[in-house]
Amino acid sequence: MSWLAQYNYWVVIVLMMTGFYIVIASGNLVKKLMGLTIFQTSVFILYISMGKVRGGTAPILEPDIDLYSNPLPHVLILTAIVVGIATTALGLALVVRIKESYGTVEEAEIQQKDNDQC
Amino acid sequence: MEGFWFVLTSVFLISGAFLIFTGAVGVLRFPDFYTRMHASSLTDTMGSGLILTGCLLLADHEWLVMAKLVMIFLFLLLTGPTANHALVKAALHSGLKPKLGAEPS
Amino acid sequence: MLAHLPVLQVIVPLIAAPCCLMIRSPAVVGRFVQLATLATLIISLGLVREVLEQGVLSYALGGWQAPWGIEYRIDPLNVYLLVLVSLLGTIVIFAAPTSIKSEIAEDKQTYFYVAYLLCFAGLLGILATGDAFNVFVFLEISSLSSYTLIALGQDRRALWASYQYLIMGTIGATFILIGIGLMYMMTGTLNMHDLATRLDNVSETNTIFTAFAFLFIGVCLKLALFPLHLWLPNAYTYAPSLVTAFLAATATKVAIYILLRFVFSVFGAEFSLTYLPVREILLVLGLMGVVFASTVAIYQTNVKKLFAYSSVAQIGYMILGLSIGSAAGLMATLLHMFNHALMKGALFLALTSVAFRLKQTNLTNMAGIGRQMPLTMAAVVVGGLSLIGTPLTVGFISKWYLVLAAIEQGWWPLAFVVLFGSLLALIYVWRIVETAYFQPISAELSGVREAPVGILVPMWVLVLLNIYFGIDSQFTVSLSELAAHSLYLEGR
Amino acid sequence: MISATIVAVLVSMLLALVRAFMGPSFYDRVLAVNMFGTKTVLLIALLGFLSGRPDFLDIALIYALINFISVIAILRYFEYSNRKSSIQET
Amino acid sequence: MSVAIAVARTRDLFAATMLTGIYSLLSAGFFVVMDAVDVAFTEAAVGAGISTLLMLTTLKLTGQYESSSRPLQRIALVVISVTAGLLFYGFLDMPIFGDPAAPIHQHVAPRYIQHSAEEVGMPNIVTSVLASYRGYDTFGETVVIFTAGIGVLALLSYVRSREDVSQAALAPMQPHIILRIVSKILIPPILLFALYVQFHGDYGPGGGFQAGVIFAAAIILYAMIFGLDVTLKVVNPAVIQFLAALGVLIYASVGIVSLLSGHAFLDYSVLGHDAVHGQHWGILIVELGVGITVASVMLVIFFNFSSRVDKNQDSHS
Repeated sequence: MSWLAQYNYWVVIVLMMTGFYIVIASGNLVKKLMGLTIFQTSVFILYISMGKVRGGTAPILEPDIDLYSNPLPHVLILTAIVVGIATTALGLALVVRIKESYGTVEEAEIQQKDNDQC
Repeated sequence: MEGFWFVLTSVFLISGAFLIFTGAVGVLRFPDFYTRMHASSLTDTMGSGLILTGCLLLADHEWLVMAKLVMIFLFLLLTGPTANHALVKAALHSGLKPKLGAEPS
Repeated sequence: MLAHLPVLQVIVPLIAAPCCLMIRSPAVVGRFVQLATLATLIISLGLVREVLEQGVLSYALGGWQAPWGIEYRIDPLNVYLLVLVSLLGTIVIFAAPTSIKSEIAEDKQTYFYVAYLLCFAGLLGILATGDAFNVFVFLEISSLSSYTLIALGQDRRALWASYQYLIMGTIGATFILIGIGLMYMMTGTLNMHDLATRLDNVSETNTIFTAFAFLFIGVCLKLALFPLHLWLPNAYTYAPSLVTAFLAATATKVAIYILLRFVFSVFGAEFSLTYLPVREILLVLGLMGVVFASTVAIYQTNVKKLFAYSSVAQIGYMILGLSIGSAAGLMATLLHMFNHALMKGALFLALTSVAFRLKQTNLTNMAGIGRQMPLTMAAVVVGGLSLIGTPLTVGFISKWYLVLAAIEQGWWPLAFVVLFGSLLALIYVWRIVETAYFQPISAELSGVREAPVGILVPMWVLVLLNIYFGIDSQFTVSLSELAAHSLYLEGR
Repeated sequence: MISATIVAVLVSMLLALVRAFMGPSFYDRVLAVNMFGTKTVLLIALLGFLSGRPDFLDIALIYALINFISVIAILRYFEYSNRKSSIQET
Repeated sequence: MSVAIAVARTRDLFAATMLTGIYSLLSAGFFVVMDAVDVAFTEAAVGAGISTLLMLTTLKLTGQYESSSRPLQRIALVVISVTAGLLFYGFLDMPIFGDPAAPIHQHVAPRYIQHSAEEVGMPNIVTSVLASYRGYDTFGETVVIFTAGIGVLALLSYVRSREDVSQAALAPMQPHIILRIVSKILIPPILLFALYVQFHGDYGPGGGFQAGVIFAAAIILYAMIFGLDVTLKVVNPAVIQFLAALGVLIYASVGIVSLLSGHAFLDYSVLGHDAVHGQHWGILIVELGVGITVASVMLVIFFNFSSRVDKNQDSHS
């Protein structure tokens, strides 16, 4: 099996892990959400890559073309993008409220304040 | 495509590409924000104009495509300078000083 | 219209939600939501009848046949859970008009109802669908709305809990998405039934293993299985009590359903249980969940948090049933899902009424509360007995079947762990009972009266159901047996 | 010919990206992002012609739009509040 | 694609936001190369547009810099290497990239490609799959967006007292005359373009979702330059909320109509005198519903975020 041919998928792994790393390691809440966005986008790339057919073109019918890429992953990813933005918006709204009530958006400080309260 | 049109298109595209490229080099190499801005905004507008005209010639009488290209061109023509103008104004307001020639290099 | 029941089940609450936003007035919306949930409950009961008469129902959405369009596929397993979710969802919402007065600001109440309905519809959608990607979509509907619901809690820690849940939940959902993607890549289909048949050809590949692993981890995150449960206690503690009652009773059950569906129906029991060490992993995690979470629960001072940890422990029991890997074990899991929903629903509703009067649920402030709010605390006692697994309550039934299933496999130690878990449950329930009945009434409690009827009635309906199904378990047992067998056979 | 242009555009995108990484000031980054956006518009347009399906120019158009709005938004939200940090960043 | 790594490294959140924007633009470019034009369209509008905008607004509220503590770094590395290993393991067996014989292209997809023209009658296969074959998913997607709107409302909306209103919310950008004029010129064409995208989705990339975002973007642009108060006079928040609900209901009503005429939920073929015609009408209406919901939810989200900005600034000063 050719390694180079799967190039897309290796990129996906790197991106996915970068995003995932940001989500786990970062202490800043906004940054975590950015990581989440990157993580999700890498999954989109995974889906879209698998839908590609070599030599095919965009799945919009034209009379003189008969090799198209697979439209189904595109549809799924459209939905997933929407879900992604919905999550991001909600997460950011939460961050705004957290900032208002805790005065900080750093995970460590929030936990500190919670412990003080108990 | 006929020879003449081909040459014309090539000229537009290549010169556009050249402008864009020089602009980018300028943005990278120039010493301060204002000169970089100069490099970017001028070449961007002109370069994209040229490239889009080249595409217009490529479009081969597909009216919808041509109309869209013109739309993009107009849009870039309006927004590019405006955005750059706003950017410079903001930078100036915020007290970012241009580097002047008097400084030792 | 009967043929349309599968889809009506989901779209009734789904359509009712935007209507609520149009009505706006919280009082009217409250009634409207009750009507909508009641309608869903009736539909789900209708579905039970249909499934018992006709077997598996398939409904092609948009008129496109299964692998091309999206299919709703109702079999004994999901009809059983549809009843569970719509029953609990309906009962809990009847307590809403009274209880949210004290817990949610006036201008947010409409949003609460809308989010509640959306969450409800999302959960039902996950249950009803036969399409893998559709599961993801509805999972997100229910998750997003439950983040909202949790964040409506008054304590600022509710926000933090909701944020943590959002991060964990989204990672889980994305993992599920990766899993579905890989499966789709190897088979070219998204329909679960179709997947099951086509996976056989490719089940030896690495990709399918990976797909399984991602799905498994993703679902376990949602499920709050023991080491991945960190989001759950805070989320349950600081959410509005009513939301806790609803989520504790339904959301984790639906996550378990996803696990069951993928492990047994899609991948097949042979692949997942014998080929991979899933049984062993589940066994260990389930055991650890039961023991650790029960132990932690004993040390909690906030009663809501205590029961939240107890939920993690109870999830452990369900997973144990699953790990036994026989039809009897599955049946125990399913039974426990239903019964746990009943008891946790009752318990958290009781806490709702405590929170309604006391504004908080700390154990130290509840000294002597048994005399001030006798009906509420009686409900706690019955729920607690059920948690322990005393005869005549539902808890007994499911533990009985779990022990039976374990013994049938010759797993004696497992039976002992179940009993040990009951002992731990006895300790934490006793702490509450002791505080509530045998300690002198604390000063803060003077003048506290019994909770209003609006909360008491739904609460006692649940308590009575606890007792009823504990005595006459025919309905649940027969249905879960049917579901377990169909699932088990399908998996072979 | 088209491919040559595409290469040039890609290279300039890369250079813009370098500028966006380097900064040094806040405005340099915005400038680089803006430039990057314009280049992407061109790139998409050219790609459409390269693949022989130029009907996808809508995407290029929306890029231009989004790019403009982003720059305005950045300036809108950071114009006056960020005065100090942006200069000290070097 | 090293942008993502840079995002991970930089501590300046603002720079990270912009890099995320670039990252999203890049991936959209990648989607074009991969033939996914509809996806690229959406990713550009959403990833580079809306989410960058929201992040910026949030940063405005929460501050720009991240503290340097990274408590979980070790664990994170372990977790991601395990996951990466798993993925790597899984990817070893995958069908070759772009191979037309891969199973993914064999089973379900060919029907869409070969028969959607006669069954649904639209050149854009993505639209026909999205709105018809898998129309129910799209309904779910609309509901997800609606849910997000509800969530943001539940979290961020507050009742403004009268004094607040008098203090100009999101003050207009007075000094920028050029900006004001250019935007005035631009906004009508953008709105037109949104309508074009809305109704051209059958033939080219586009559709309700993208159109909704563009429509909202135009109004957001207006709000940023002329101030939130002026905008709110034009677009009343209550009306927007109503519209958000209406969009979902429009979508659902198509389903109900087909339900009542004895067909399956969302079976559009009953809407016209023959099946293909019905599909056409169905998709048109459904996309309209999606567009309305998306546009209004985006506006709801933006308005609530930016009115928070004002509220906090008021309380600070």
